[in-house]
Amino acid sequence: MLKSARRPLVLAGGAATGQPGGLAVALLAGLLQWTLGAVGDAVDFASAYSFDRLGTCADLARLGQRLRAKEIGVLFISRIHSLAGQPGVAPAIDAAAFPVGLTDFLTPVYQRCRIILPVPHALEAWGDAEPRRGLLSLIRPVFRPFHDTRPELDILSTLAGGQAAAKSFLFDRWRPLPGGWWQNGFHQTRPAGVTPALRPAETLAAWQSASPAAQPAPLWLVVAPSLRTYDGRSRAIPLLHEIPDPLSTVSYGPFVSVSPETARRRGLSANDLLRSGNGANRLELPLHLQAGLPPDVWQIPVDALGDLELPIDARTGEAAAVMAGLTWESTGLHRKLPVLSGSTDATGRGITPGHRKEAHHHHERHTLLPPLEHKHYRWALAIDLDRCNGCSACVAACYLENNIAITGPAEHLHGRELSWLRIQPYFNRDEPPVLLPMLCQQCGYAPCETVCPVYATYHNEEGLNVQVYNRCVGTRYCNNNCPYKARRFNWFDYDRPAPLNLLFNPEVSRRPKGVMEKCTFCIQRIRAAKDLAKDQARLVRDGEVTPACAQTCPAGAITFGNLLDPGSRVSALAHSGRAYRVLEELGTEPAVYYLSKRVK
Amino acid sequence: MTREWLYHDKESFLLKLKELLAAGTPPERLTIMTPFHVHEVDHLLHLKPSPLKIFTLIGAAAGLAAGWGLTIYTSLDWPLRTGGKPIVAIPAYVIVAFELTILIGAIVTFGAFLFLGRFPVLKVITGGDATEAQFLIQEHREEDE
Amino acid sequence: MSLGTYYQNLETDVLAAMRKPSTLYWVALAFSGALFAMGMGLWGYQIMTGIGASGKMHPVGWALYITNFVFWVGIAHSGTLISAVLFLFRARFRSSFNRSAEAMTVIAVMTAGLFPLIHLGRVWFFYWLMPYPNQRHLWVNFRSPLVWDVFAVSTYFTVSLIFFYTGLIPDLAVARRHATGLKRWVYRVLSLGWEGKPNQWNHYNQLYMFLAAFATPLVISVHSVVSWDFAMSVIPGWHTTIFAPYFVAGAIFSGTGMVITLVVPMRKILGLEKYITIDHFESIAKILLFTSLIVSYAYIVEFALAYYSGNVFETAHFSYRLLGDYRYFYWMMLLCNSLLPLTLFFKPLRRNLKYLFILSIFVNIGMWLERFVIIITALAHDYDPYNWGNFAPTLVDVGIDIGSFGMFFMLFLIFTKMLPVLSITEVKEHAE
Amino acid sequence: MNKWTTPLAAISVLLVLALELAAGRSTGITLLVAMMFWASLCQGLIALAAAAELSGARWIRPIRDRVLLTYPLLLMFPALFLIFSARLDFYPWLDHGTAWLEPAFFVIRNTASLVLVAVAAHFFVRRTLAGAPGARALAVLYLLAFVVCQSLMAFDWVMSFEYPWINTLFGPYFFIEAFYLGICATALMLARATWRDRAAFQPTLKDAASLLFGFSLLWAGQLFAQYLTIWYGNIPEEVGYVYKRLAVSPLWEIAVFTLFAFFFIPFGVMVSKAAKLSPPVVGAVAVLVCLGYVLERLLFLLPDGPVHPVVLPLELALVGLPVVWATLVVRQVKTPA
Repeated sequence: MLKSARRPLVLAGGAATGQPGGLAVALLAGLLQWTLGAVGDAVDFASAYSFDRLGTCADLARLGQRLRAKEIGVLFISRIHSLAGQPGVAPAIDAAAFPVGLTDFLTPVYQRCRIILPVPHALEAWGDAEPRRGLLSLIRPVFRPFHDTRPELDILSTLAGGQAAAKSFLFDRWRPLPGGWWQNGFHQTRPAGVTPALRPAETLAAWQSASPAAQPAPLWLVVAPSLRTYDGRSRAIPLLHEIPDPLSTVSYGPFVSVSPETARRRGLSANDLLRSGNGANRLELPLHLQAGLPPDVWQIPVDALGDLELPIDARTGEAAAVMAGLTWESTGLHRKLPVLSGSTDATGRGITPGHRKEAHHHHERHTLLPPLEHKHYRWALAIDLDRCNGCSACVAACYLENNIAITGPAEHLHGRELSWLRIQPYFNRDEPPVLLPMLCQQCGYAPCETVCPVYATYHNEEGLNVQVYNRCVGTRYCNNNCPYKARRFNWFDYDRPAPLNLLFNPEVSRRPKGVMEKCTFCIQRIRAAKDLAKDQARLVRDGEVTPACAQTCPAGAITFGNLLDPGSRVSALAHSGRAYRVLEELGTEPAVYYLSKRVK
Repeated sequence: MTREWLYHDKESFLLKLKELLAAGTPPERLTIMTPFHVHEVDHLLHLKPSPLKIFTLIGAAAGLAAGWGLTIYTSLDWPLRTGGKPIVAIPAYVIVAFELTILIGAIVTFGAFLFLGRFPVLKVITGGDATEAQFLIQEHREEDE
Repeated sequence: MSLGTYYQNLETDVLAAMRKPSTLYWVALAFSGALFAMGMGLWGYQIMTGIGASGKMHPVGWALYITNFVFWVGIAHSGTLISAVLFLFRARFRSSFNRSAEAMTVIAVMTAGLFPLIHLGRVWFFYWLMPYPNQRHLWVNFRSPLVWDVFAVSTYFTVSLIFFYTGLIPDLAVARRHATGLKRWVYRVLSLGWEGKPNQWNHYNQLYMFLAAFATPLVISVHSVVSWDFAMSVIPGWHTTIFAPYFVAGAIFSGTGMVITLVVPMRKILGLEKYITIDHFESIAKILLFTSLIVSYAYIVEFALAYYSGNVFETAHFSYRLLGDYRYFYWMMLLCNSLLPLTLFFKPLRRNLKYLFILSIFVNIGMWLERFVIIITALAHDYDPYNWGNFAPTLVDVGIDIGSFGMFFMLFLIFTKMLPVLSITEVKEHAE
Repeated sequence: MNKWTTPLAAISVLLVLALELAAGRSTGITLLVAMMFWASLCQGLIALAAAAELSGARWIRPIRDRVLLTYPLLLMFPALFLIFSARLDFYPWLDHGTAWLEPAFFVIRNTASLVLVAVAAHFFVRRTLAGAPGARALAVLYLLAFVVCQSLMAFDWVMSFEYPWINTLFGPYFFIEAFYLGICATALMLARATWRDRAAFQPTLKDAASLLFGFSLLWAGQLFAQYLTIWYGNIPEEVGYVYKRLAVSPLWEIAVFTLFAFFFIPFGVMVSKAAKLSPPVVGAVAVLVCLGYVLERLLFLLPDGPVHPVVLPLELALVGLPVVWATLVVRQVKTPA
């Protein structure tokens, strides 16, 4: 396989290195990278994250020991939001004479502190950061602090006897840097290319010594970082619970997943409450059946660990992400998980690239309706499925841009989430897994429009399937008749308690109860761009409008533009061989094109 | 003075009626009431078939016109494209036209019935009741006036 | 017995039903009235909190309310059928059923008419569904089946009401003679001072003929339109051409069932055995059997063609209907609508009132379930598996459903005491 | 009905066979059209009588026996279908069949259904004419057979040409049309009878004419239900069938003609009472509807297989001969005592 690849790249990490034989894997990966000549080319140690200023789990464990040994009197804790899986550190905090917490919101760790010094949110205070080697960025506040808080810097410098002046302190350190940074806010230096001298012989030896005797375990527990809260540090952000985990589509609550086959063999079924470990290390989680997991592998997100301790690899100082021999038994109880996906098998349905269908047996598309006409614009979206990794950033962006209500766990169990954009995972029988972002397809022959009795939704001349919230009387017929079920209904009035109301986007109206809502390609942004274009007596240029989802996608998988403009990137993609449309054979003529190598 | 005959059964009533008419009594001098429709009476009195059908036709035609008019006018008044269907979507409007044909047709027919039958008959509503329970024949003589 | 005395007895017998009610009647009335009040109360609660108070969710946007709407519109159908169609086909036995059947129609349409309002997300804007001139130049979308519904149902209500009232006029004149006091005046006015003169009868006959001629295609069109609420969609299990005739037959089937449910006890309680005979019931039972066969045919064709085509969505949907989460409802439906009515091939059962009554109850249940199954299964399991989800009713759903039955029976009870439940005139006419 | 009918039927079947052999494969699916028309007409005749029997309709009495006595004609059609089964290869599914669309099974079930109808008719008619008990039960049996046979015509004979296209209303649409044809044939017989004996038959003619009126409306309803659903749903696979038949000439003109032949003209003419009473008018309308049926079959089948322009009228005439003989030519009806 490596031979056949044009520019092979070998990466190691996550569960692969987090297991007993992890070190061996890491070394082997290093060797391969070196032999493939990837080092310095594809693998760039120079601009890596500067981990050298960080400690390891082992350090934390040592801190725990010192605390318990009463070697520490006053303990300052800052920027720690989760100690999930960290051996006995959290309890040890109590042993400190005087633990002090510096934080902007309360998490279990800080609840152990004697006093808490509230610090402002990152957007409220001056600061700087080094995201990766050679890049220094200055953080300036975007608004005045809402509460009476002090920046960490102030607090620490005051304690150090200096005076509280975070800003001046920062500028003293930044002033010597060569100019330019006060305009763009960052300072970049190309660090000297670090190509570590890799000594093959020793590495090989180390690898041989490191590789442990293969130990067959009945079942493995894989602890994966949660896509939404990483190690649980973002748990306090409600939106991240509203957005489902893209693989399990579970929104609220921790869970343990196992493959359906394994569950069947062990006589377990979904939502069974399982218990593992014992005593302090006891863990109780509801079961989720995850298609695509290998047999006998139990998987939990790290933020579900609670007090369960992970073993530490002495040689790397890192906590293991894979544990063997941990058994789960049923408690006989059930806890219903909000699984937002009805099923993950779309075999033969013309939804995933492997199963896309031709619009018609014959080549011409039959309709008894007049042909579609659009003036100047036919807005369209191209989504590259090969780039999409399901990170769901687009979903979050959509929530925030469009003031979408957060309905909470109880409603999620009813299937009443309101996301306009969602990541649909598919594990088809004869196809590798697919993550399919689904949103309103802005159909040309839109089934939803015709059935609305009051013209609350209609086709505007730019091909958008617009929704007039004020006109909607809430028959819900449109969503019934939507093959993609891409519309959302306001079952109640949902309000956001202060200060969350500050999140509302003034460009987008809020929807009252009884009204249908949906994605309109961020029409407010299209309007703004068109106004500008109108003032300059021209049409909107390609790339001038970017919907929130496209703007946020880190992989750049989403492209928006005008299909009628042959020069636009989206029309190029839409006409590429990789493009297909979901449920194309229904003849709804969607404006959302999905790209995949598997199509052709 | 008025002579009056009451019968419980159709046959004897009809006999009497035939007899009176044979005796040359002009029909307009007779007041006849029956508990249900007796076709023979229509023939004996040479009643013309009711002109109701004309009104029905007019009503139905008006309804049809109203149906087409309403649907087509309103969709042209502010043309909004939905689901790629034509602005004037004839197959869909057939239904509205059909329903209005029947609605207005029926209402006009009923109105015409009230008009032709001179309903409501106030003197009956206010005054004593008609004895339409049995078959009744009344003969009015000149002496009445 | 001479005809004269027969007429006398007939009038007294039929009008006796309108004399002062028994305590049982009051209890029944109070009970159904209470149910109705409860339903309205729950509706009020739903308006305050939002449609979320009912069990509907994504993707099942329509559920019990639309089920009830279709159910009650269906019930409304046999009234006009029995009256109009049988009148045109000169079938005599109609005269013993038509009055109560027509009353049932009017009442059922009133009940049905509530549900499109109840299911609206913003019922306070219901008038936006009517085409009325306004400054915004915003009319309704005549391409939407829901607007067709507005026209079809209101037309159906109006015409049925006129038809019902027209049939009543001569009988109101009879009632007028037997009534006393205020009631007498009411009947005098309502009877329009009817005298039964030849020219009145002449116009009256024409009127009745035309109304019947209008009502017949109307019956077919109205439930076709209701069926198109579903058939116009692109959802598997909804989008199929046979829906119009299939729903019409189903409507007549359920309506006929409800007629039996109502008339069997009514006949007994009001002592009308002399006028509503077993033969009449047998004829009605035949209609029940006939429509049941049509409905079963539709069930078979739907399934057979889905598998014949091998279309992935069609086959998946019908497999789901048969074996999925709602299978028990579906099996029960098949039992009630297709299997049990087959017993009516046996004459003795057709003529056994107890059996007919019980069977008719099953038919009502079956037809309610049919609409439930069609609506829920199609929405719960459509094209994109991610969207699949199951509906479970809440107390609000169920309460409003029960409330509608309360309303229906309350109004029917009031009818039996206010108006002659038999067409005295026609029974007289057919007496010879 | 007299002794000549059966031999005539046999002869015309043989002639059709000869013709098919002579003209060979070039006849394509012509026989399907001729067969479908006359079979539907004959089945419809008996179906009408059976329905009248069940609903205890009095109006049909004067003509009933003549209608019933056409039943032996139904035996022609299984034979004709067997002749047609030599032309199955025009069906697109023949090479890659499904469990249902499988040649042997196809021939067997369709022949069987045609036989079933003929047999049911035989027993029903005998019982009825003899006034024996159980005639009504047999009427029910016949109608069930009729419905099954017509549904198969719709789904197997015609729809399977466009597999996997489906249209659930196709079956009901076919048996309503067959019933409509039956009424037309009855109306023709009545027109002729009224011509000879006005007093005896005119009321019956009027009733038959009213039925024509009613069925024109019912037919329109069925057609509309199909067209509206397909037009509205706008699903390419489904629309294709209609599109192919409305987009090109002369199919488009044929479609318009059938609309007039089946609905507008019967409806418009039969509104007037005078027209209902006049034998020539009713007869003309009845013939028009029959013509409409034939042309509609062409509308269905022309895009699917070759129809021979010369053979078609020949076969229509050949198969029609005994039918016309039995319905219109034969005078006296000898009702078995």
